Amino acid sequence: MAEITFLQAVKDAMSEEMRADRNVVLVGEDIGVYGGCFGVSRGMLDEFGTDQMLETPISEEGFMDLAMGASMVGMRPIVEIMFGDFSTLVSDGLINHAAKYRFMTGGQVQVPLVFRAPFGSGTGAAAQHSQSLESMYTNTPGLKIIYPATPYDAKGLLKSAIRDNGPVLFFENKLLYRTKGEVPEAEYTIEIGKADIKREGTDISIISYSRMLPVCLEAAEQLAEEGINAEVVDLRSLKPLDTETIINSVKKTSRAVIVHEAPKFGGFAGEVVSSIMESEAFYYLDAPVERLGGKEMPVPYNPDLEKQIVPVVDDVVGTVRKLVKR
Amino acid sequence: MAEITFLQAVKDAMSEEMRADRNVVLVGEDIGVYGGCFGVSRGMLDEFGTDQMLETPISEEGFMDLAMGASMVGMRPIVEIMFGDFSTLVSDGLINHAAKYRFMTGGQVQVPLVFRAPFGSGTGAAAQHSQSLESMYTNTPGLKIIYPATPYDAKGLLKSAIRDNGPVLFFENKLLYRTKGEVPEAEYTIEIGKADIKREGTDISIISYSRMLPVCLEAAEQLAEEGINAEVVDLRSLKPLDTETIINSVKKTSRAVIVHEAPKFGGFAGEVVSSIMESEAFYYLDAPVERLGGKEMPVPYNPDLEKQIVPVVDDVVGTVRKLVKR
Amino acid sequence: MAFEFGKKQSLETMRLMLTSRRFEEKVNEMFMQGLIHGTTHLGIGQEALHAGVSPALDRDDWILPNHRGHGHCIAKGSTPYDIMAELMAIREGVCKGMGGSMHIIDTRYKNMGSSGIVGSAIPMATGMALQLKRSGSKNIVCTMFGDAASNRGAFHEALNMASIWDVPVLYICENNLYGMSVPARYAVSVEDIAVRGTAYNIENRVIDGNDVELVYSTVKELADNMRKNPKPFLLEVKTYRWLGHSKSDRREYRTKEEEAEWKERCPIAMFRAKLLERGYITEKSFEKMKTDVEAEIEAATEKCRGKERISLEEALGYVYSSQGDI
Amino acid sequence: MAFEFGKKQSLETMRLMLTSRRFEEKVNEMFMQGLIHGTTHLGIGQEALHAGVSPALDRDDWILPNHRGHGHCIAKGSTPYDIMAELMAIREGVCKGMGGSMHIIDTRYKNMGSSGIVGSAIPMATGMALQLKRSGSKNIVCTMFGDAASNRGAFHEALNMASIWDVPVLYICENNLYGMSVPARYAVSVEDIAVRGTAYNIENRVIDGNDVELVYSTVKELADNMRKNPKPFLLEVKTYRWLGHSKSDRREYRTKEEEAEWKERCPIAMFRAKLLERGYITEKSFEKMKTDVEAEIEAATEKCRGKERISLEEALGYVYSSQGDI
Ligand SMILES: Cc1ncc(C[n+]2csc(CCOP(=O)(O)OP(=O)(O)O)c2C)c(N)n1
Ligand SMILES: Cc1ncc(C[n+]2csc(CCOP(=O)(O)OP(=O)(O)O)c2C)c(N)n1
Ligand SMILES: [Mg+2]
Ligand SMILES: [Mg+2]
Repeated sequence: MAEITFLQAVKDAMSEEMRADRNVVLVGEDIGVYGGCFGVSRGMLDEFGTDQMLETPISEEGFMDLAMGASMVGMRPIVEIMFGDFSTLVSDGLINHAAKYRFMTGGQVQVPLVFRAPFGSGTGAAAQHSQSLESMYTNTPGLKIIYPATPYDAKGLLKSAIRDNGPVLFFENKLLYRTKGEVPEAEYTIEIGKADIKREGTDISIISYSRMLPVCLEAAEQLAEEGINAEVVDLRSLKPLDTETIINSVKKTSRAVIVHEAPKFGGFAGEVVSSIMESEAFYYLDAPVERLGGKEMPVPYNPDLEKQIVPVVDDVVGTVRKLVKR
Repeated sequence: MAEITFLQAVKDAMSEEMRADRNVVLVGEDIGVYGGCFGVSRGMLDEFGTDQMLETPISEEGFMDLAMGASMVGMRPIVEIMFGDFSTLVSDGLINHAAKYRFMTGGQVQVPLVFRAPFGSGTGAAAQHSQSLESMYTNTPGLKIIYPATPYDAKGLLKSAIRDNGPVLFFENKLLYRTKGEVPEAEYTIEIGKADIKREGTDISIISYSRMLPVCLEAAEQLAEEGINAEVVDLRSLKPLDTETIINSVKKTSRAVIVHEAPKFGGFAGEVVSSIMESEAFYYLDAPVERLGGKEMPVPYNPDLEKQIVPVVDDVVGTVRKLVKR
Repeated sequence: MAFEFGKKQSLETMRLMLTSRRFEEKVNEMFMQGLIHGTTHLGIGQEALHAGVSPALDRDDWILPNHRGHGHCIAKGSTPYDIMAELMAIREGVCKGMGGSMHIIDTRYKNMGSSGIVGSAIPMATGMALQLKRSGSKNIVCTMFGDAASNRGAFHEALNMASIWDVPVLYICENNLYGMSVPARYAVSVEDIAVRGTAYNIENRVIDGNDVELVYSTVKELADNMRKNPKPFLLEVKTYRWLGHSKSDRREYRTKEEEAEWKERCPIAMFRAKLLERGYITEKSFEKMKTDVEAEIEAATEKCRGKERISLEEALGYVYSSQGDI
Repeated sequence: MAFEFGKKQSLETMRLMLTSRRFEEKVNEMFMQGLIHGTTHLGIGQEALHAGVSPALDRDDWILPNHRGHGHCIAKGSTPYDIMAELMAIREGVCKGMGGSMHIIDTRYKNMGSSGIVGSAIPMATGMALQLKRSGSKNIVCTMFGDAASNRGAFHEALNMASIWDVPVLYICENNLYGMSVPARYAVSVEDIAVRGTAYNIENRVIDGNDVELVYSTVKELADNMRKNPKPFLLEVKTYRWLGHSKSDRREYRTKEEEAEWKERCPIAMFRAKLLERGYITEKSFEKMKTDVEAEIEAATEKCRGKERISLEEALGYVYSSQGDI
């Protein structure tokens, strides 16, 4: 096992799949010589050339629809959108086209397309370059949605996404790019739709994904010192959602808190809360399930405030303490 | 009080506000001579002329951004998008611009803009003309979102939306357009963010909005015959959400079901479930809160299937029976 | 001198035009009788395009007509029954009854159909052609769209990409003078939409869209050049739709005189006159052809009676991708 | 013969160019020292635009520069302190520290700033100009955007609407040959972006963007015409940005030779030579002006020290609209 960064894991997953299949094509802005806005594709142009590296004009809606069209006749595009915030510009391609064409055509076509985008706050990029927009897509039948938190998961899940014959959204948190983790040299994939218990525990289920996972793991360590043994569930995929793992964890711990970066109101946590409420786990609850999410505001440029709008370790610790006391 | 249609109520609200303020301008496709795709603005061109009736090319993204720009310097545009499904094309204008500009500018500007769109299935218009896309917007701080169910609410809320100094999304269900209801001749408005109890009851809270409201009311009548006295809560506004009314109702009935047309997974019901879970109402629950939503599929053209994918009276009745038995 | 069909092709072409005309008349009748639900956009008056475009292409060239495309679909290979069955939402429809009038997609005949999002098929077609090119195919893609669609940003983004990447895609703008109720002379800032090609360094031309021989010979010339020397072309064809935009259009936005003028230029009547003059048909043989076509359409319609529709379970199977090779 | 500034205006213009240059140098230094967070896009090399555009407009004409707009903001009236304070995210910043470098909006000086969504300010500017026109104002709107932005669909949709409605908006395309790392010669399908105006029947012109007197006199001429005869105009100015696209750009996509050539054409040096020749300045007076400007920028920067930032509570107050007249 080698230690690589999250960024490297994403790059390796793409490179391996592009080597294996010439029809896997990376599509996006400044992905070539520049190597991508965050450097994810640095050096890939040399290996794959312009045939598999399609550098686009600033035409997000257009190249998403273009890739979607190409995907119906043999291409397996990986569409990189420079910032997740700009997914607004491709939401039509994803929601009205990629997600629906197989269905609308009675199964005549498939849309093997991957959407990739960095997202999240914490870089001082302000309101239009820092959002976590999963809720724009989680209510769309036909889409699969992945939010990996570790290099291992990122690589295995991205490879599965590329091999999937349908549209898959893959969101990469900017602050995770430089984080490191063990990744086997040997080829592997991870099934989309399976959560992972990143820390076993008995007293409460802290359920999270992407950048909030390390926050929750650190909170769990602090709680352990107080004798609270938290289980940390990494959803990894939001859609399909692994309700079985969630339910079993909550049945074991009888308490739960869901943590994400997106604003709390209307955020994905509501779906997780409901999945618990609708399952037998509800009858095991010793306390109401809580949600921790971003503050109800756009991401401010002011760095003091930017730090305050997303859940931090203390928030998780405090909430868990309160719930466990109940 | 006169009986008018939902469509007339929307038209009257716009006309009254346009008469009162020349800067209130209706912007959209085929709104002039044609009177709008669903006939909402029929005849308005004669009264208001092209100065207040801006008929646009098929350029949704462009005219939303255009209206947003105009709204910062004095216009109070009502942007009609022909089908709610096309809101994908204006999601950038709504999410990245309208919702954020007041905040990003430190309060220098306001964006008094109303987005209006017909939405929903049941007309045989198939996958790209039948969606209920509220979840694209409910997680966006800065936006207010209204889903009226009656002519009275539609008129009062739309007038408030037009007078609001911020961006407001107003969704009109196509199947409600021809429904009738009492509307006072006298001027009135309804505060955004206030739910309305459309039927008092004691045994369960059926929480819904827009087109699902009449379905829930009919279900309540049937349940009454079985001796189940259901309370029907009409949210009217999704954002801000009137959690107080929800909580008080559930504390009274100790049971709840949330019903909407959008697909269940990732739908807005999750937010309502969570608001109950996080309140004292949780301790009053005698049964888990349930959600009824659309099936996990795009809207099919096949009319037999189209009928089956949204909750119907029997679904509500059945779910309530099950919960009350508990 | 102008291109002329030989006798055999003349008769085939005429039959195709009559089939398109009769098919649309029948669909219109059935709508009036409530035998077809939803909505539809009829191409009566544009038959010279239907019979002139697809027959000029190779069997394996792709087409993407717009929402007014029944005639194109028949011309590319689908039978009237295949399409009528789709409108009747039965299993034997091209999209198993899941797509409907706006989405007649038949991949057997390399017809990727239209998107209900006006203009979005333009970048999709561009992507398909790009993939065909990189996979070494000599086939091209031809997409038809209206005058109003040329105002969509998707048009701009797609044509720019097609130009910089030399994509073999033939853009045919069917300028029928109106987008729904909005006159092109109002909504489109240029007289000839073809000139928009100059903004992308794309060759372009304007022709009479009601002269089937001109349409056919032009498309053939352009398609053949494109095979030898792959690059996009923008062809504008001037034509007129006789009926309303869709059902429930009172056509108040145009004059009876204008309609009469264009009916004078009926593509079928004009071609008929030529064929009589050339002695390829007689009044009698023409009437015979018409009754044969009518009988064919009637038979196709009859055949739909009592046919089964797919089940919810089967439909659910098309929401997400199927795995394995595609 | 070519337009020439008189002495007074020559000195003012030079000072403005030096201020813009020095301001950007200072911002760059501070970034390197980690004194400013987030990212920024510097306009060094484009000072002829900064000093040539806004001064040629009326005080109440609006501007919307793009993300590379510090110099334009200063030229329109904001002081270096106003902007530096924003970059330092303190309360006294133009946007109270909520916007940051990409969003320098200062409505006191009729500067609506840039959108972080490249190209989206184009339709916004168009809407502002439309509202100014309908409210009887004689003022116009001028928006600047890059070569790459002209590939956005928003550009297409906006220019078409501006043309059909005779909107008094001056579109200035700052063609600095690159969009981030992507050369315009690759991504933009035409040599001169100005020709895109013909696709909308919009008059257009290409000029040297490094000749401040030419830029000024051209903008003045166009703006004055536009007041008399309201309609849009597309002006392309050829220029070059000396530094990377943003911090952390290695500029591998262009040659040192190219950079050197353009530095030969430094707008400040060229103008300086003219003024020396005309005897408006001496080596000495020029150096004096430079040191004065440096001192001014230093002072502005100093002034930011230890200034307070707004609180979370205050920020929350800007998320939703405030009511009452605006
Ligand atoms: C993006 C989008 N906007 C609006 C509509 C509604 N609509 C459907 S067809 C149409 C008119 C299209 O006109 P044109 O492109 O000229 O094609 P035509 O109908 O004349 O063949 C409109 C406005 C739509 N389907 N998609
Ligand atoms: C819609 C969108 N796509 C991509 C980006 C990322 N981005 C910011 S600036 C830029 C390049 C813009 O180039 P140009 O328009 O020529 O302006 P310049 O930076 O050269 O002044 C890109 C790709 C963005 N902010 N918005
Ligand atoms: Mg048309
Ligand atoms: Mg540029």
